[in-house]
Order: sequence, then structure tokens, then C-alpha cells
Amino acid sequence: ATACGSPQDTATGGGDSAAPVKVGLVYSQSGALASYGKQYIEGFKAGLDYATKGTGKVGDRTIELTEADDAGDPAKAVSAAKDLIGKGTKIIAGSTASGVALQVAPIAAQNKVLFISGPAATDAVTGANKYTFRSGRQSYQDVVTARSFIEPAGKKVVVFAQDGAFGDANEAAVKTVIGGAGATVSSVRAPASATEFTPFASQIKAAKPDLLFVAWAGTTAPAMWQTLDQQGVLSSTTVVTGLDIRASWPTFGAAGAKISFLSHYFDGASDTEASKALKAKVNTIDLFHPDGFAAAQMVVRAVQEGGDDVDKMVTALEGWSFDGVKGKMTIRAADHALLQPMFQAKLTGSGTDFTATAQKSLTGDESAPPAVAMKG
Amino acid sequence: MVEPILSVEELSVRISGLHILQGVSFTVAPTGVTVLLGRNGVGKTTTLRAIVGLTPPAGEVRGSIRMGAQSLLARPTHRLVRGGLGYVPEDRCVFAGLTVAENLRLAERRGTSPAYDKVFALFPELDRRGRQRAGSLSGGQQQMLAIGRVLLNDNRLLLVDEPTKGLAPKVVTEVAEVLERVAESVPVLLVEQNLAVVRRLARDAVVLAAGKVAWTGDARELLLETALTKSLLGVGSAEVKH
Amino acid sequence: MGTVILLALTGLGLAALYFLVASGLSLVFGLADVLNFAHGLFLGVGAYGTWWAAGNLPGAGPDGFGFVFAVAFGVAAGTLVAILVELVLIRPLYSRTIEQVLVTVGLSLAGVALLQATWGADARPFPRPDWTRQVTGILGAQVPNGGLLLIIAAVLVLGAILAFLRWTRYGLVIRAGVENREMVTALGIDVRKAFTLVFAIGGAAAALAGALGGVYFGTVSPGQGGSLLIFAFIVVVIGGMGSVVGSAYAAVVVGLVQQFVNYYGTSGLGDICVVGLLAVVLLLRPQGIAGKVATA
Amino acid sequence: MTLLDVTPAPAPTAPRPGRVHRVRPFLPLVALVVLAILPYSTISLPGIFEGPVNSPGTLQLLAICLIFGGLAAGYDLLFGRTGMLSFGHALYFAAGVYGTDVLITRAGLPLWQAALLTVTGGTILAALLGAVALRTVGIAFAMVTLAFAQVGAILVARDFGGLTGGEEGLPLDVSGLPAGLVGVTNTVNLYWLALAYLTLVVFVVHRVSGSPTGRVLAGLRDDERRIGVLGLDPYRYKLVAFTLAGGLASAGGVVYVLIVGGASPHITSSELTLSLLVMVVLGGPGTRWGPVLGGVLYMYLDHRLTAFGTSDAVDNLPAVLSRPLSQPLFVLGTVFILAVYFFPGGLTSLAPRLSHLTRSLRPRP
Amino acid sequence: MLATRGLTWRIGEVAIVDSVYLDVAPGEFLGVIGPNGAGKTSLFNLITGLRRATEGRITLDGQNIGELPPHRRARLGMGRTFQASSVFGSLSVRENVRLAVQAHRGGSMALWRRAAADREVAAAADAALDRVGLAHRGTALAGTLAHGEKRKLEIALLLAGEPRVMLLDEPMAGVSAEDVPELVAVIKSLTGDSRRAVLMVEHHMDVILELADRIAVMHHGALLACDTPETVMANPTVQEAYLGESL
Ligand SMILES: Nc1ncnc2c1ncn2[C@@H]1O[C@H](COP(=O)(O)OP(=O)(O)OP(=O)(O)O)[C@@H](O)[C@H]1O
Ligand SMILES: Nc1ncnc2c1ncn2[C@@H]1O[C@H](COP(=O)(O)OP(=O)(O)OP(=O)(O)O)[C@@H](O)[C@H]1O
Ligand SMILES: CC(C)C[C@H](N)C(=O)O
Ligand SMILES: [Mg+2]
Ligand SMILES: [Mg+2]
Repeated sequence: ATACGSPQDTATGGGDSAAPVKVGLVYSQSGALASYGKQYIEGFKAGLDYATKGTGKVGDRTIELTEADDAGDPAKAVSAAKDLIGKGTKIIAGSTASGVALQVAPIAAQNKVLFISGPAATDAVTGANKYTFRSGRQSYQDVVTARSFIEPAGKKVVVFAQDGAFGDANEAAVKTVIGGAGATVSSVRAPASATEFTPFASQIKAAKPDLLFVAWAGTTAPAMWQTLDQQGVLSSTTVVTGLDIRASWPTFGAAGAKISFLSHYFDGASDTEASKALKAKVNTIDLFHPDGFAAAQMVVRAVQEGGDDVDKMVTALEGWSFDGVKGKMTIRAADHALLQPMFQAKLTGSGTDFTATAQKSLTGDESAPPAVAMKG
Repeated sequence: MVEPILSVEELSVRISGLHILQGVSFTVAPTGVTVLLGRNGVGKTTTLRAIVGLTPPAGEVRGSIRMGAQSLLARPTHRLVRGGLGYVPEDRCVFAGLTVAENLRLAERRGTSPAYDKVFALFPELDRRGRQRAGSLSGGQQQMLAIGRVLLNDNRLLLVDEPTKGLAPKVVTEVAEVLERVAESVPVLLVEQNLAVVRRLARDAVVLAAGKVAWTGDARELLLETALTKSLLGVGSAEVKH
Repeated sequence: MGTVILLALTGLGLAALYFLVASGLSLVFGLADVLNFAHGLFLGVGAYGTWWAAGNLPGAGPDGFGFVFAVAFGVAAGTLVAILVELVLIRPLYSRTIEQVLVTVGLSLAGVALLQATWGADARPFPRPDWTRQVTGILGAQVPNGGLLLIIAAVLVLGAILAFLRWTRYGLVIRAGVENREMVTALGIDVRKAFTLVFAIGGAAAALAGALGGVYFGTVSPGQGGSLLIFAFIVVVIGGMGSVVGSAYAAVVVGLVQQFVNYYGTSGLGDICVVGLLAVVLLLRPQGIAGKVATA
Repeated sequence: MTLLDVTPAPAPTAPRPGRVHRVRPFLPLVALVVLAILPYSTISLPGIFEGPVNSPGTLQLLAICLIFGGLAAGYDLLFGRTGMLSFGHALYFAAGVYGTDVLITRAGLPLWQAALLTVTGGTILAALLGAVALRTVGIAFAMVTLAFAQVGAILVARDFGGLTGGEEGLPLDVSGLPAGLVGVTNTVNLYWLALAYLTLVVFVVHRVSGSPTGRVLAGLRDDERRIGVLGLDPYRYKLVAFTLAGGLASAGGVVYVLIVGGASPHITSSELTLSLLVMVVLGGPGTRWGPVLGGVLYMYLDHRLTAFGTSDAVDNLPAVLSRPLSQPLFVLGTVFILAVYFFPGGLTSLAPRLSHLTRSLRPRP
Repeated sequence: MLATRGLTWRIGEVAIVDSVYLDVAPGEFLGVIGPNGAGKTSLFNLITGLRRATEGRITLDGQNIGELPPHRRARLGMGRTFQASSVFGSLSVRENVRLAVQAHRGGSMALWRRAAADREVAAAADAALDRVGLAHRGTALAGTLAHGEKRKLEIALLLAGEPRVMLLDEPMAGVSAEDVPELVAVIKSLTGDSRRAVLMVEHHMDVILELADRIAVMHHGALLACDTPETVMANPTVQEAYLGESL
């Protein structure tokens, strides 16, 4: 090889019909979201196996996976994405954290590669650009599921969320979804760094809501739940929140039984072919396994239909419906929202042994977020 | 000549570039008081601190300091003190936030029984004021505490730095008396500006000047020689007559 | 009225947690002049030690005597780590203060990562007796028992540290050492032992804070120590480095301000107020409330 | 304040005779040229970089390293050259990152305007906060700067009016940017931009420390009281250094946001300031190249250790070793501790020691 | 030209400097003596502004300067040396003096000009170094100087500022005996300027007696006496306080 070249060289994708297809997976292997990342990659591998019927090939072409750790840091994710793109990768998937998804999405558009965001729940990924898709659910779908717990008209709803974009998004969604259906919505917000929740619990209690919607992420959640329980909030009203990964279940303790959960997924929520295949690989399915699984299904579809042509891949995915782990999934053509079933669940058990049972499921259409305009 | 209890040879101390001691040699007799004289700032305190291993980290000590056959250099202060080297610092350094009793308790050494009787016999004041905070004692009382603290234990040698500094004349006399009695059983290396005290206590004298030893010998002899005191200490012997 | 009492008591609970973390930091700074960034690690070790013991140690468990035993194990583990850190990392750098601080910075990075490597990034449910999840009615306020436990523990620790400092010989050495380290050696006392001891006490207090913080939060996670540490630093600085009692006052002020402002003001304002308080105190009184005055 | 006893780098040893001496003043220039033409090389350094030197991934990594080299050099203006221990430097960097991002993405300003406004704003912010914080010294100063930076972090996390994107960060809207700064194939331009920033900072710091004011700053580091007695107001000079360093940091933020393509809240954290401190100490405070070297090395390790942690070499080790080694921060922290023990004056202090070694090893004529 | 009126500095209850009334005339050389801890250095700190007096006034040419920060007092023509040498250890000797010259010339805030290029500053600095006999040590780092050389450098820093009031705090302390005469000569060369006043704290009595026009004696923070050397030395209280107390 020569030692000189152009500074703007990037490896070409190779039109060879038997050359392997490079797929880059940029997700959290270390850092705070490492266990989400672990579920994602397990799900992805199981999904790839399922969608390629165990061959790992699409036609003659092997799917060649390259994994990169972003440690939850967008700067590292962007570096990794640029590196992958520079090496001719046309498909990138992953992004465990919302911040990562939001910053990798524009890179995909700038360089015309396919990007399939993973567990990142932010609504802003939907409709981000033509090249960006998502394989998981978004906050809005959570809120629509929450709405199904009550008959909103004339009710009083309080949103309890952390300061910041995640809280803002949830509050806004509740205002549109539940407020739009006739409920009065107010909110109590807490700093993300708060460790003592009594002031907020008191405020909630004083508001006497018919429904309390809690949007909370992070390690302070158990303390928050305990405080709500202790101040009698949980027993005085219907409290709805999203069901997190299994490891978090025991941290609800006694409060768990008093909460109505909306769920993206838990083991046993569905009984699809895909879920059986996944369960066979990972034993117990957890929250973000389906996201990885769906991402793999989408990758296989993109390669099958699009070959090396990213625009063709995009067309092939838009409007595509497939049978995922959760049930019937549809990629909405207008904004690439992934319409998917959502679940209502109850948690029972004690100690470290809890089980979730499905109460009700919403179809993809029932939980569909409003369509947004494609931004770029 | 009897074996000296302490011998200092070619002691040189630099502190952040200051060449304070520039080759100091002297010995301390195994009985009685040896007094270290010299003008302000000549390095008397520095000498004592070097002996007890308290030269600041920025400092550099060369030469040799021996007690009997044992070299004292490079041994940590607390070992030296436990080995029987008592040190009464200039400015007393009592712990102002602790009570008198606590100051004394701190000075107890493990494995020996503290001689409270002896100390309280010498300074009954300390017994009476046991619960007072040392910071609120008068200068003289603080000095007694500083000396009493050391006398709780058996020592092989005492280093005492300007014990009468800033004390009222009456108290100076008291302190001098105490030191006189102490010196009956333990040798003392004393730094003292008050020549009257020196005259009363000292047997041998070492005079420092300009970082070196300018004179050693019998203390009385020194104080009688007007010419010597004038040249070494800047005072005529007439002034030390009292 | 009930709200005010509730906020006051829970604020004190928070203050108690801050105090437990800050007391050790403050003592270490007062005596050894080390701004210890690795303090969060001691906290983490205490929390994980307790968590591990409750699950794995025969005799230990989430309840009754087993719980006490588990906490004791966690505290012992934290203490041991603190002692090792002092002996292996801090002591060789004696009198090189800035390097000591830098080493603790490195240790805080590596230590938290080590905890995560060993037990994963996720929050683990913390073993704790059932009554800590309940509340006690005090004057119409439903006060969480976990917070009360913290308050009791903090008062006991404060009392124990004060009693230790006042009544024991080592306490005497430490108090004297904060005043004048050199003179302590001149009395024949190995002051380095006092340093180790102070690290041990700081480590034990932090580990206890970790264990009880685990009870209070209901979980344990690797980063928990770090997030408490920043407020602990604020408490130490406001209280005056080296003063345990100063830390106690400052912790109470910080805890109450946070709690009340968060309730009556908008969210997040509490933290900003605390930070503002720090700036004001330092600008008016750079040595903090109590200054570096022995430990008394 | 013992904390501020920055050990200055060893004195430049007597000029060495011979060829090396004559080319010495030109070495920085040579290094600059080499760095500038580096993207034309296709050399692969397996294990060191993922791809050839001119691949976008490698250039991106290098760009980030260079930025942090510049940031560390700017921070050293405070820490190593003036003896001020600020725990809030991240604030001014973050002001640069978020300022540019918000002005471009939310207000739709063109890049040059956004950059200009941001750097001006960041400098003014540093001047205002510095004016207050510098009323204290030592640990108190460190804590007040930390407090200010903490307020900044809280404000960013609060996401007032949806301006900063809170914990999710704010991706940069590139639609209005010059085409040359967008897209993976143009990574090299970002690399050159970062190189330009680094050159600027090094040049500014060099010029300033060689200026009359720099002389006063060095004096402040050694003995502030003495400076006052000579008739100079320490406060004014410290404020100038603080402001200048703040301005340089916000300029770094402008370049960084372009390279990364967005802002995320962890750059507002006190950990970033601590990392800057680590970089400076690692390299050698108060030296021309030490902080740059420290910054580049730190960032390189920070990015590459994630790859190292997942590499086969580590995976194949027994779990007791592989688990911690796969935690980048564990390795980084350990490296740092070892560095404090083994290179007390920073990496640059190795050079004189090494040359001493080679000289003593060389056979005598 | 310099006067203090009831100058007092208390820490808590203790008066470290106790109601000092002092007048220094232009051209005068005032020696200050007193036992350790008498408050001599503290008095200098009050005069130069490093400490703020709790009571009393300080005037320079009739102007009250008691409220001014140290650098403002320095600009009015006040310069001092420190008891423990205080030079800029990481700068070369020449840079040390240039810094002082630069400060004297108005402390430019230039960030971009090359400091080394200022010939006038360099020339003035070299002149000051020459005067104290340190010219040959110009490139050495000040931190590596021997103590006696540091004391000379301190005086060079002082000279560079061309002060009208000079305060020397124990310039001989720690200087080896061989070097004392040389340093005395340097200090002597400072005297004889009729516009300049010198205050010097020193324990070497022979040096004081050689140089001083008047001697001030401090004890426990107070001024015991301030008079010609002969009168002061003959004063019995002074002898008792400074030269030794009687039983
Ligand atoms: N830590 C230090 N740093 C710098 N200089 C010091 C230090 N300790 C002492 N010196 C200097 O060393 C010299 C000798 O001091 P020392 O205290 O030993 O004198 P001394 O003979 O005890 O004087 P005095 O009779 O006044 O007590 C003095 O000039 C003093 O300023
Ligand atoms: N900042 C301070 N805090 C408390 N005490 C102080 C302070 N500064 C000085 N002192 C005390 O004030 C007294 C006078 O000190 P000062 O340094 O002025 O004496 P001095 O006459 O210069 O003595 P020396 O000849 O030893 O230099 C001493 O007892 C000293 O301990
Ligand atoms: C009893 C004392 C040791 C307590 C001390 N007053 C403190 O603030 O910590
Ligand atoms: Mg002395
Ligand atoms: Mg003095």
C-alpha cells in the first residue's frame, strides 16, 4: 500500500454482490446504560439469527458486525460512527441513550447511511431525517398507553417528572394526549439530582389528582417510589408509570403492587414466533431485547431489498410491517415512527422475586404517536 | 573528661537556601546545665530543632548528632522523644484548644507511669487549673505547662528553649528554680537570653555567632570576662552583675 | 403546619446524610490537609459491603440482627479500604499536598469504575428491614423512618466523634494535631498513626453513610457516592474545614434550604440556593463558619 | 496555600551545543507542518488507530485530542503559570459549546456570527465571574469557581425553554454550516480546524507568558504578596489571566461543537475540570508542551480505552483482571495515580531525565 | 515624610502592634530593634499594607495611606524586603529584577509584546543588578541562589522600584559572616540620598550602630524608645527589654 492518499478518502462500499455487508453497532458497553446495551446486543444477535434463519447471511452476503462502545457519551458515539462510515459501513444501529441517538442521527443524514436507533426513547428521533429509523418505542407511546388506564374527560391528571428534556417531552405528551381528551393536566417537576422527594410528594398529594403519571429514569427511582408510597400518594390515586428492566423490579418493594404499569415489554407479554425464538436464545426476555431483535429484522430487510443502495433501503423500510417480538410492528412511512403493541401490566411478588402479568395490550395503531413532519 | 551525653559535630542546617548553621560542633555534659548562647537569630532554636529532628521539610541537615553511641539524625522525632529526649520549645506551643489536664495527658508516654506528683509538686498551679483551656493561661502559666509536660516522663536529656522569654521577673525566678532542681537529676541543654538566669544555672556554655561556634567553656568564666561577653553577646558583664 | 414539620424533618434527614459524608472529609482535611476526592469510594465500599454481606455472609441478612451485622461488615470494609488508601497511597506522599489530592482524584475515577466492573452499573435493591420503609406520624406529618434512622445515626456519629475526640487519648492526639502537628511529635507521639486513624474514622463514617444511604434510597449503585460528594464538599467548606461541629451546622442549613426551597420555590432552585450560599459564605468568611480551629 | 505549590518545570538546562540546538527553535514549526500534512498519509498504525491515519475515524479522534490539548494548555495559563486552582473551567468551555449550538440551532445565526458572539460572551462571563471569585484565594477560590460552574451545570440540565435539550443534549443543526464542515468525508477539515485552535492557544499562551504581563503572572505564582509590594495589583492580573483562559476555553467549545456535531451536558460537569487538571499534571504544569501532551494523551486514552476494554486481549484474561480492565475509567485512574508517583513533574520532566540517561550511556570519546 | 499615629494591630484581644507613634524624615536611616516577637515585622506589614491596622493612621507626605492596598502604597514610593527572602523562585535573577522595573514603570498590561524586547527595562534591571553585584548571576534561577545572593537580589528588586521609603526586614539574617560586610556596603550605598528614608530591622547591633541615624526599640508591640543610638543604648529599660532581663 502507498503511504500517501487524499485526506478525503473513504473506503467505498464495494458493489460486489458476494462481499459481506458491514453493519456497525454503536451502543453502550460500558457506562451507566451498559445493561440496556447488553440486552440490546443479545436481542440483535438473536434477531439476526431469526431473520436469516441461522445463516447470518442475506443471499450470499454475510452480515459483518462491528461493535463500538460509546459509554453513553455522544462525542464517543459520533467518533465511532464517523470511523465506521469512513470504512464503508452503510448501516449503523444502536444508540442506547437518547443523547447519542440525537447526535448520531444527523451524521447519518449528512453521510447518507442508514441509522436504526435502539432503546433511546426520545420522541425527537422520530422524523429526525430520512435516513433515521427506530427499532424501539418512544415516550409518546408510553403516554398513550397511560391514557388507557382512565377515562380522561373531566379528570385531573398530574405529571411528575424530572427536570430536563425527558421530563419536558413526557409533560408535553400528557398534555396533548390526556389533556386533549378532556382532562386537566398539571405537573410537578423535580431536579434530576434530587435525593429527597418529600416536598414533591406533598405537592402531588395536595393536588389530589385522579391520575398521576410518573416519568422517571435513573438510580433515584426507588427512593422516589418509597416516598410517594410513604406519603400515601400511591394508595390515594391511580399511579401510572413505565415498567423498567427486571433488575429494577425488586426496588419497587411493596410499592410495586400499588402501581399501574405501562410496559414496552416484559417476558411473557406476548406469545409470538419471534418471542419464542428470542426466549430460546436469552432464557428470560427483558425490556430492551425486542429493540435489538427488531433492529436486526430491519437490517436484514434493508439489505435484502436495498443491497448497497441506502436510498433503496430507506424505501424498503418505509411502510414495512413485520412480525416482531412484541407482535405486529409497522414502520410508518411519513416519519419512521415504529408502531408497535404496548402493554398494561401488574407487578406481583416480594423480596427479589417479582413477576409481571399483562392486563391489556394496545395494538400498534392504538398506541400510535401523532405523525410529525420529516425534518431533513 | 567524662563522656558527654550529647555530641554535635559539624552540624550544618540549610532551610530553603538559608545557610543557618554552618558547621556547629559542641558537646553536652552528662550532668548539669549546658547553655547555648548567641544573639537573636543566630540559630540557637535551629540547633535544638535539628537535634530533636524537627527541621522543616524544606530544610537540609548535615553533620552528626549522637547521644552516647547512637546517632540521632534521620530518626523520627517521636522515637527520639520516647527514647528520653525531652523538648520544651520556644514560644511554649501548648495546645490552646485543650485543657491543662488534656495537655498533660497528651504528654504521657506509653509504658511508663507519669510522674504527676512531681509535676504538681513543682507547679501546684497546674493541678488547680486542670480544667482551664491552655489558651487562656497567662504566658508564665503556659511556660510551666510546657515544662511540666516534659517532666511527666523520665528523660535522659532535656532541651529547653528560652523558658523565661516574656515572663515577669518573679516568674522568671520561679522557672529558674525549677530548672535548677530538674538539672539535679537530668542534664539540660538550655537556650537562654537572660544572662542572670544563665549565671545561676549554667555550668558549661556554648556561644554561637554567625552560624558557627564562637566560644565554648565554663559558663561562669564567660560571664566574668567583660571583653568576651561584649564581643560575643554584645553586652558588657557589668550588665549581668545582679 | 404538617407540611412544615414534614419538610423540616425530612430536610434534617438529608442533612444527616450530608453530615455523615462530610464529617470524615472535614476531619481528614483538618488534620492531614488532604482534600480527599476518593471519599465517595469509601461510601461506595460501605454500601456494597453491606449489600454483599446481607446476601452472602452467614448470619447477615436484611433484618434484625442480621442487618446490623451486615452494616457492621460494610462499615468495616469501608474502614479497611480507607486505611489501605492512607497507608499505601497517601503516606508515601507526606508533605506533598497537591500530589496527595491528585492521587485521590485518580482513585475516585478508578474506584468507582472498579465497583461497576465488579457489580455492574445497575442499581441493586438494598437489603433493609421492613420498618425502614414505613413512616412514623409526628405532629401530623408522616415522617419516613429511613430519614429518622439517618438523623439518629448522624447524632450518634456526631456524639461518638465528639466523645472520641474529647475523651480518648487518640482523640486528644487528633485535636492537638489539628492545632500543631509538629508539637505532637515532639511529645513522643507518632502523628502518622493519627493520620491513619483519621482516615479510618472518615472511612467508617462514609461507609456508614453509604450503608444507611442505601437503606434510605432503597438501592445501591456505583455512582451514588459521587453525587453525594459534591454536596458534602459544600457542607465541609461552609462549615469550615477541620471542624466536625461546623460541618454539622452547615449540613443542617444545606439540608433545610434545599428542602424548603424545593417545595416553595421552583424545582432546582434549592440546589442553586445552596451553591449561592457557598459562594456568599466564602466571599464573606473565607475560612467557613467555624474555621480551622482544632476540632473543638 | 500549599495546594498551589506547583512545582515549576526544571530549568532549561544549559544550551546543548551542536546541530540539535540549531534546529530546536524550529521544531514546533516542523511538528505543525507534520501534523498539517498528516491527513495525506495512509499509514496504518494497527493497535494505535482503528484505521489508516487519513481515515475519518482516526482524524476525528485526533481532532478531539488536539482540542483537549489546546484546552489543557489554556487551563495551564491559570494553573501552571499563575498558580490559580480553578475547579470551574468546564463552565467556559461549556459556554462555548452550548452558546454556539444554541445560536446556530435555535436562533439560526450563521456560524461566524454565532462563534463571534459566543467567544465574546464566554470571555465576558469569565471576566464577570472571575471578578467575584478572585476576591477569595486558595481552596476558597477553587470552591467558589466550582460553585459557579455547578450553577451552569444545573441550568443546562434544567433545560429552560427547551434551549439546551437538558440531559439529551442538543444536536447541532448543520443545514446552515459551510459544506466543508459537514459530512464524514470532510472530517479532515475539522481536524485542521482543531489543529488551528491548538496552534492558536499554544501561540497565545506562549506569547502571553513571554509578555510583560506573563512575567507578572509567573511572579504571582511564586509570591503574590511580593507582587503587591512591587506596586502591581495582583487582582487585576489574575483577572486578566482568568478572563483570557475563559475566552480560550469558549473558543475551544466553538470548535468542539463543530467536531462532535452537538452539545451534551456532561461537558458542564466538574469532572471535566478535574480531567483538565489531570491532563496538565500528567503532562507537566507550567511547561509549553506538557499540558498539550497531557491533554492529547488523556483524550486518546479516554477514547481508545473503550476499544481496549472490549478487545480480545483483555477478554481472554481471567475475570478478576478483564472486568476492571474493561472499565476505561479504571485504567485511566490507575494510569494517573502511577503517573503522579513515577513522573512527579509530568511527562515533560521525562525528557531531561531521558537525555541525561542517554548522555551517561553514550561512550566517552 | 512617613508618620504613624497610634498605629495598633490586634488579633483578638492581643495587641501585636500597640499604639506606635513614629516620624521618619527624608534622608533619615532609622534602625528598628527589639526582641523576637516584639512586632517589628508586623509594624512593617502595617506600613506597607499587607495587614490592615485595627486603629491609628499612617501618612506619607501628609496623605493618609492607611486604607490603601499594598500595590497603591508601592506606587506612592514605598518598597520593602522580607525577613524570609521573597524572590520569584522560578524566574531567573534578571527576570526578577526586570519584573520589578516593569512594575515601577507602571505595570503595563501588554499581553502581546515580547517582554524580553524592552531595552529600557532591561537596562534599568541590569543597572540594579550591577549595583548589588549580582550581574554575573543574571541567568540563574532565583530559587537556586545562595541565601546571601537572595538577600542581594531582594535589595536589587527594591532598588528597581526607586522607592522613597525603604523598609528592610532583617537583611542580614542568615547571611554567612563572610558576606555581611559586602551586604552592609550595598545597604550603605542606599543612604545619603536626602530624599529617601530607610527603615531597617536588624538584630546585628554593630550593623545598626554603623548605619542608623536613630534607633527605634520595640517591645511587646509598643515603641519603648526612639532616639539617637547613644541615647538608646544607654537607656536602662532598653537594656532590660532587649539585651536581657534582670532577675
Ligand atoms: N523555617 C524557616 N524558614 C526560613 N528561615 C528560618 C526558618 N527557621 C529559622 N529561620 C531563620 O534562621 C535564623 C536562625 O533562627 P533561630 O530561630 O534558630 O534563631 P535563634 O538563635 O533561636 O534566635 P532567637 O534568640 O531570636 O530565638 C533566623 O534568621 C531565622 O529567620
Ligand atoms: N497573623 C498572625 N496571627 C497571630 N499572631 C501573629 C500573626 N502575625 C504575627 N503574630 C504574632 O505577633 C507577634 C509579633 O510578630 P512579628 O513577626 O512582628 O515579630 P518581630 O518583631 O518581627 O520578631 P522577629 O525578630 O522574630 O522577626 C509574634 O508573637 C507573632 O507570633
Ligand atoms: C469536642 C470537639 C472535638 C468538637 C469540636 N468542637 C468540633 O467542631 O468538631
Ligand atoms: Mg530561638
Ligand atoms: Mg520579624
